[in-house]
Amino acid sequence: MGIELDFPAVLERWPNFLGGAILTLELAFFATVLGAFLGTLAAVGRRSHSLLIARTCKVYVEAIRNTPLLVQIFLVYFGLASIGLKLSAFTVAVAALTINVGAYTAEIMRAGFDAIPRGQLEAAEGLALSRLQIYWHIILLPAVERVYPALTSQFVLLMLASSVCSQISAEELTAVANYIQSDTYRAFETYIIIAVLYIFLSLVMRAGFWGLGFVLFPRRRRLGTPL
Amino acid sequence: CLFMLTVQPARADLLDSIMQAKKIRISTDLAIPPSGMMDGSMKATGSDVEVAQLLAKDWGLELEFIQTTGATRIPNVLTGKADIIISTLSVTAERAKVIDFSNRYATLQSDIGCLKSLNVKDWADLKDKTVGVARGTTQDTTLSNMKDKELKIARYDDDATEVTAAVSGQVDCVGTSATIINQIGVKNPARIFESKIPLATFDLAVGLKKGEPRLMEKLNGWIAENIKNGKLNAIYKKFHGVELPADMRG
Amino acid sequence: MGGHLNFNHLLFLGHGALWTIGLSLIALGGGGLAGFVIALARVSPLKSVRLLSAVYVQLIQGTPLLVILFLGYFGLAAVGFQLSPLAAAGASLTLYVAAYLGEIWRGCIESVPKPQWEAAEGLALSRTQRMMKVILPQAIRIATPPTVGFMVQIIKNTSLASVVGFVELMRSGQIVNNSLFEPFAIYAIIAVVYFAMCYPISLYSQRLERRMGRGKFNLAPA
Amino acid sequence: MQQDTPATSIVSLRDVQKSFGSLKVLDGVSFAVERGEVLAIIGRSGSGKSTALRCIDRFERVDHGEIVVCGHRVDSPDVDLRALRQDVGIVFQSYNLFPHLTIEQNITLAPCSVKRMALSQAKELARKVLAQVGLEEKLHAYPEQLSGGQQQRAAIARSLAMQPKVMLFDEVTSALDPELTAEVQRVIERLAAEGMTMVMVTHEMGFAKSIADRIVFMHRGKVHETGPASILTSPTTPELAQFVGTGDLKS
Amino acid sequence: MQQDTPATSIVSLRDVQKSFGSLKVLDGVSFAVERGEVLAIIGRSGSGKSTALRCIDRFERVDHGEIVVCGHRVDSPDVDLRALRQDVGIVFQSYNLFPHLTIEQNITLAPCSVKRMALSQAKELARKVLAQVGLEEKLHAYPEQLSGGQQQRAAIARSLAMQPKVMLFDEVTSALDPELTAEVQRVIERLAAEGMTMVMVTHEMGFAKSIADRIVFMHRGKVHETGPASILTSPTTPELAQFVGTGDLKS
Ligand SMILES: Nc1ncnc2c1ncn2[C@@H]1O[C@H](COP(=O)(O)OP(=O)(O)OP(=O)(O)O)[C@@H](O)[C@H]1O
Ligand SMILES: Nc1ncnc2c1ncn2[C@@H]1O[C@H](COP(=O)(O)OP(=O)(O)OP(=O)(O)O)[C@@H](O)[C@H]1O
Ligand SMILES: [Mg+2]
Ligand SMILES: [Mg+2]
Repeated sequence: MGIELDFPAVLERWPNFLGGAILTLELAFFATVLGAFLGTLAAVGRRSHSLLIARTCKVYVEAIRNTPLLVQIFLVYFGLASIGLKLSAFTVAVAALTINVGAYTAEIMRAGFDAIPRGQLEAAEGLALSRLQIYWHIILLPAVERVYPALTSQFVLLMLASSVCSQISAEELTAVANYIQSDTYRAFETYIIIAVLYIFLSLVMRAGFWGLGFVLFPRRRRLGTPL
Repeated sequence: CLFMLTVQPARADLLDSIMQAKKIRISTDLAIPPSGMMDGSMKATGSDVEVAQLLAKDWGLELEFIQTTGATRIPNVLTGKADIIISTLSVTAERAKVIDFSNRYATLQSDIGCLKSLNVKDWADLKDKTVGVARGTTQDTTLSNMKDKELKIARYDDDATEVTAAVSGQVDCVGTSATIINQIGVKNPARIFESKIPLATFDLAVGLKKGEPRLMEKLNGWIAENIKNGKLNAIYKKFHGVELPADMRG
Repeated sequence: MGGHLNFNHLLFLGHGALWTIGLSLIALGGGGLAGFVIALARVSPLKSVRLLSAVYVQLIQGTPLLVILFLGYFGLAAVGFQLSPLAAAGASLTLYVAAYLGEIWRGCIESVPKPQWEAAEGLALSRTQRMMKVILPQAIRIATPPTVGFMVQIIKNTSLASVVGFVELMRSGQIVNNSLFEPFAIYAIIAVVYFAMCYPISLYSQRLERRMGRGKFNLAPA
Repeated sequence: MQQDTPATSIVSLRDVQKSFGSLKVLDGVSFAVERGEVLAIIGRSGSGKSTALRCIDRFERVDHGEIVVCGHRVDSPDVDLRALRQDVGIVFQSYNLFPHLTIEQNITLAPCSVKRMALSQAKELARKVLAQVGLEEKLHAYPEQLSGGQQQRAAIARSLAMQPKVMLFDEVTSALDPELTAEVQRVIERLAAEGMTMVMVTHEMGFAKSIADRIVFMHRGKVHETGPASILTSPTTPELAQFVGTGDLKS
Repeated sequence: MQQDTPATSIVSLRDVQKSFGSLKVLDGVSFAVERGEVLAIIGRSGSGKSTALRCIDRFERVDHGEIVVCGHRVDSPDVDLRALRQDVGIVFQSYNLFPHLTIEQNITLAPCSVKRMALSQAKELARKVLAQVGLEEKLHAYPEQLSGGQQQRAAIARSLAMQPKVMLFDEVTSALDPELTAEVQRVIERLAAEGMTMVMVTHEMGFAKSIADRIVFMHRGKVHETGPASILTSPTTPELAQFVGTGDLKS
């Protein structure tokens, strides 16, 4: 007798899978929103005139991009506890994911900023706009539009990478899968099911970003042309 | 069932092929102290490791440890990448649907252990406290099924992460073996844990692929013999600090 | 169980680091070759080939590497292909890396300006000649920085090969921690070792980018 | 070479010097522009015309010399840049409309953000300045939907909306074909007729001749000859003679 | 509008129609080019000049009509593209030299790969065609080391090396400044003098006038007027009159 694949035995736990998938999406959502914010700040920081701010942002980006997410999560989770700060696994997971994806976002956004032609900035300066106003009105949206596909992929990758949060007791999809498979010892069925679920979730996210792009870029909606 | 798939690779009797190869491949997780771990010189040690070594010696076989993680212990034997599992497998009816278990070679007393200073006497005191467990272990399943007790459970990937969480202060209560509960204080004297509420006693058994009656028979014979001669009890005591139940002390 | 961090532990970690490097090289080699095929398939004149390769990329990019490794190792064994852990990890990483590198390289091929394609066409070069003599040499220059940048991701991602039994850097760190329980110190060491392996590569790729005068960024499976 | 910088000037440069690295681009440039005057700067490529214009709006810092624009000491390190730029409108060769905003949004952006004008009022203003350049119907179009000439006119309208005291134009027609060039020139002529003070760098001799009150001919970073538009037909220096000669050859 | 497509033509278009989406870009274009003839296509931006040229070398497929080039039925779906392109050389506005190859490699690439010429022979050829455009000394330079005019001449040399029967030029001088334009024009004049058949889209009326045997004036996707170069000075249609008139205004 070889291996029997008994999907119903595992699928009957669908509420657990559903819960895990929802938590995965929640993690991805919060980390995406906060990470986009943090990353944009860091990207702006890297172009700051203050050497201290620019350096700090660079160190942040490089430190994060060159170490594994799992190590970062452990350091945040156990590090915070060691100094007496007990946060929920969810909070820590969101924080660690945010810090992680923020670094990648910063790198992507920086490329977007660099792609804005100098003439645009001079025109804005010529109109007496302040530095902040120039970032907000002139640079941000076109930069985001230019790197939108890269951002989308990065955040989908973040969702997939959030599986390591199972290590610090966040009950996301992989955690649920591990629980079910050690409870039932039906590892194949479980892994096949979560593979399908992850692919589905990544499609959901891509669709979400597509829709968001529709709202964010009215010009593209009307003209259908990339910047 | 309609969704049931069966894949059948051609194969011979497992016992014969082990004996022919003069080598037994045992799947053991070396990251779950004190059953499987590394000593100061990074050599495998632990109660499961010594049981495996004893078995190989008795049968006159070369021993190969198949490094595994909690998640891959079972797939390793199902797909023939390992012959048997000795890796703190506790026996449950659910699991027995997928693999076969030998007779028990040890037991595992599990408790709820908490920070010594914590005033916990019964289940009611655990309300609002977070209990750390290793995900998918029998302790986890047992606690998860106590729906009426309104417990908050934090599941970690393995015992070690759970202990790390306790040592570093992420949780103040854990559900695990008495041995591990005592270890927490050793690692961090500022956080001494002690057993507060007994949870259950689980039988630990050797796991093997279904449909291997000859290997099963030989394993059971070996276990009975080594219970009688007290070797299994000695190994257990060496690592866990306590003895096996009276009927297993030989 | 217990004791303090000693030389043996460090040796063990070093051994793990070697595996990390070895796995990375395998992944890059296999994934590079397969990725090249994927990139060509993605710009193929045949619609079916383009479609098929696009589906492949979408599937792989939508699945966590952990799951790919698991199914590659145990899944194939379950249907009768017994692969050694090295072969399985190599194959899975190859599949994974190919999808990402293929996408990166497709972008590079397509970013060779359209007039270059037309100029080559106007000179009566055949499709293969156009690709080999005009487009690819230019695409390779564009592709070098992001490819080097992607190596960092490969190095970090080999940590998941522990699921098929490899004791590489991350797993060896976990094993050491599980006998010492000093997570902060040990994971800090691991972080430093990864950083030491990855940062020079990041730096090199950034330098390449700067030399090429373009602000490219690399996508990162975190 | 003349030096005339009376106190009534709206723009005045005195002995302005500017180098990029070892390259001396402006080598003691002086000229002044009166209120309502139209000044055309001409000269060979690389003679420093654009640099001179950019110095006036402080896109470049001068190394030496004095620039006063509408009372702002532009050469001083602590000039209030945003105040200066509210008084000066600048239009470049490459339009530089903001591609993600409609023409209306392009125009209302600065009045709303900088002058804190109410949006409704700004929209009213947008309609007005667009009418001035003959583009009323393009209010809700995006820049890429316009032809080059229309884009350039929209860029002029955008500057006008800030109601500047002086407008600077840097070869605003040289990216356009003859038909579109004529469009933009008509708009500038109208502004001149309405009394706007303007400084323009241009390659179109015919246009300079017809619209400029005064011509500044730059050569190797210096003001080589200056005078009324008539100097184009009767130049006094051989360099200008050669330059306008070349200009004729081109057509 | 005239329709002359005699059997001896080296290039002939008959009633060619081509749309991009709903935009009809070519609306029944017919003209023919004799061996050794130089044809200039002029017309306003967007009138379909480039599209017509690109149809001749099959960079665009026509929707309707017949195109015969050196005996190849270009409109047929199964025309031998590579054979066609060995007979036709095309040069674009944006040079499109291969940046990773030296000028010599740029030139020898096609003869070696397509015609299987020996490398030594191809190098000899490269020297010859480069001499034709006056660039012998740049054999081993990379494109980025050349000025725009030199790059364009190298691109022409690259086409010549395939010994085409007809050359197509699409505004090859419009990215160049007047000085460089003159350089390239001299090269083309020499080719014309040597009897090369050429079709060129150009904005330079003076050049068209001096070199073209025949002019095709396109307007809204149609051949609006055609005739000898003299039509530029005495146009018969008001559109052409306006077109060349505008051109005059420019100077
Ligand atoms: N930011 C800069 N850095 C270095 N050199 C510069 C810079 N800007 C301009 N230059 C150089 O200064 C010289 C004068 O430039 P400028 O743009 O003022 O000339 P111009 O008269 O406007 O010429 P054109 O008619 O070609 O626009 C040129 O040689 C140019 O290369
Ligand atoms: N690939 C394409 N897809 C859609 N529209 C196109 C395409 N190529 C050209 N067009 C449109 O076809 C029309 C004619 O284009 P064409 O390039 O032939 O004009 P032209 O006469 O060469 O103009 P110019 O002098 O500006 O080069 C234009 O309106 C252009 O926008
Ligand atoms: Mg200039
Ligand atoms: Mg054209």
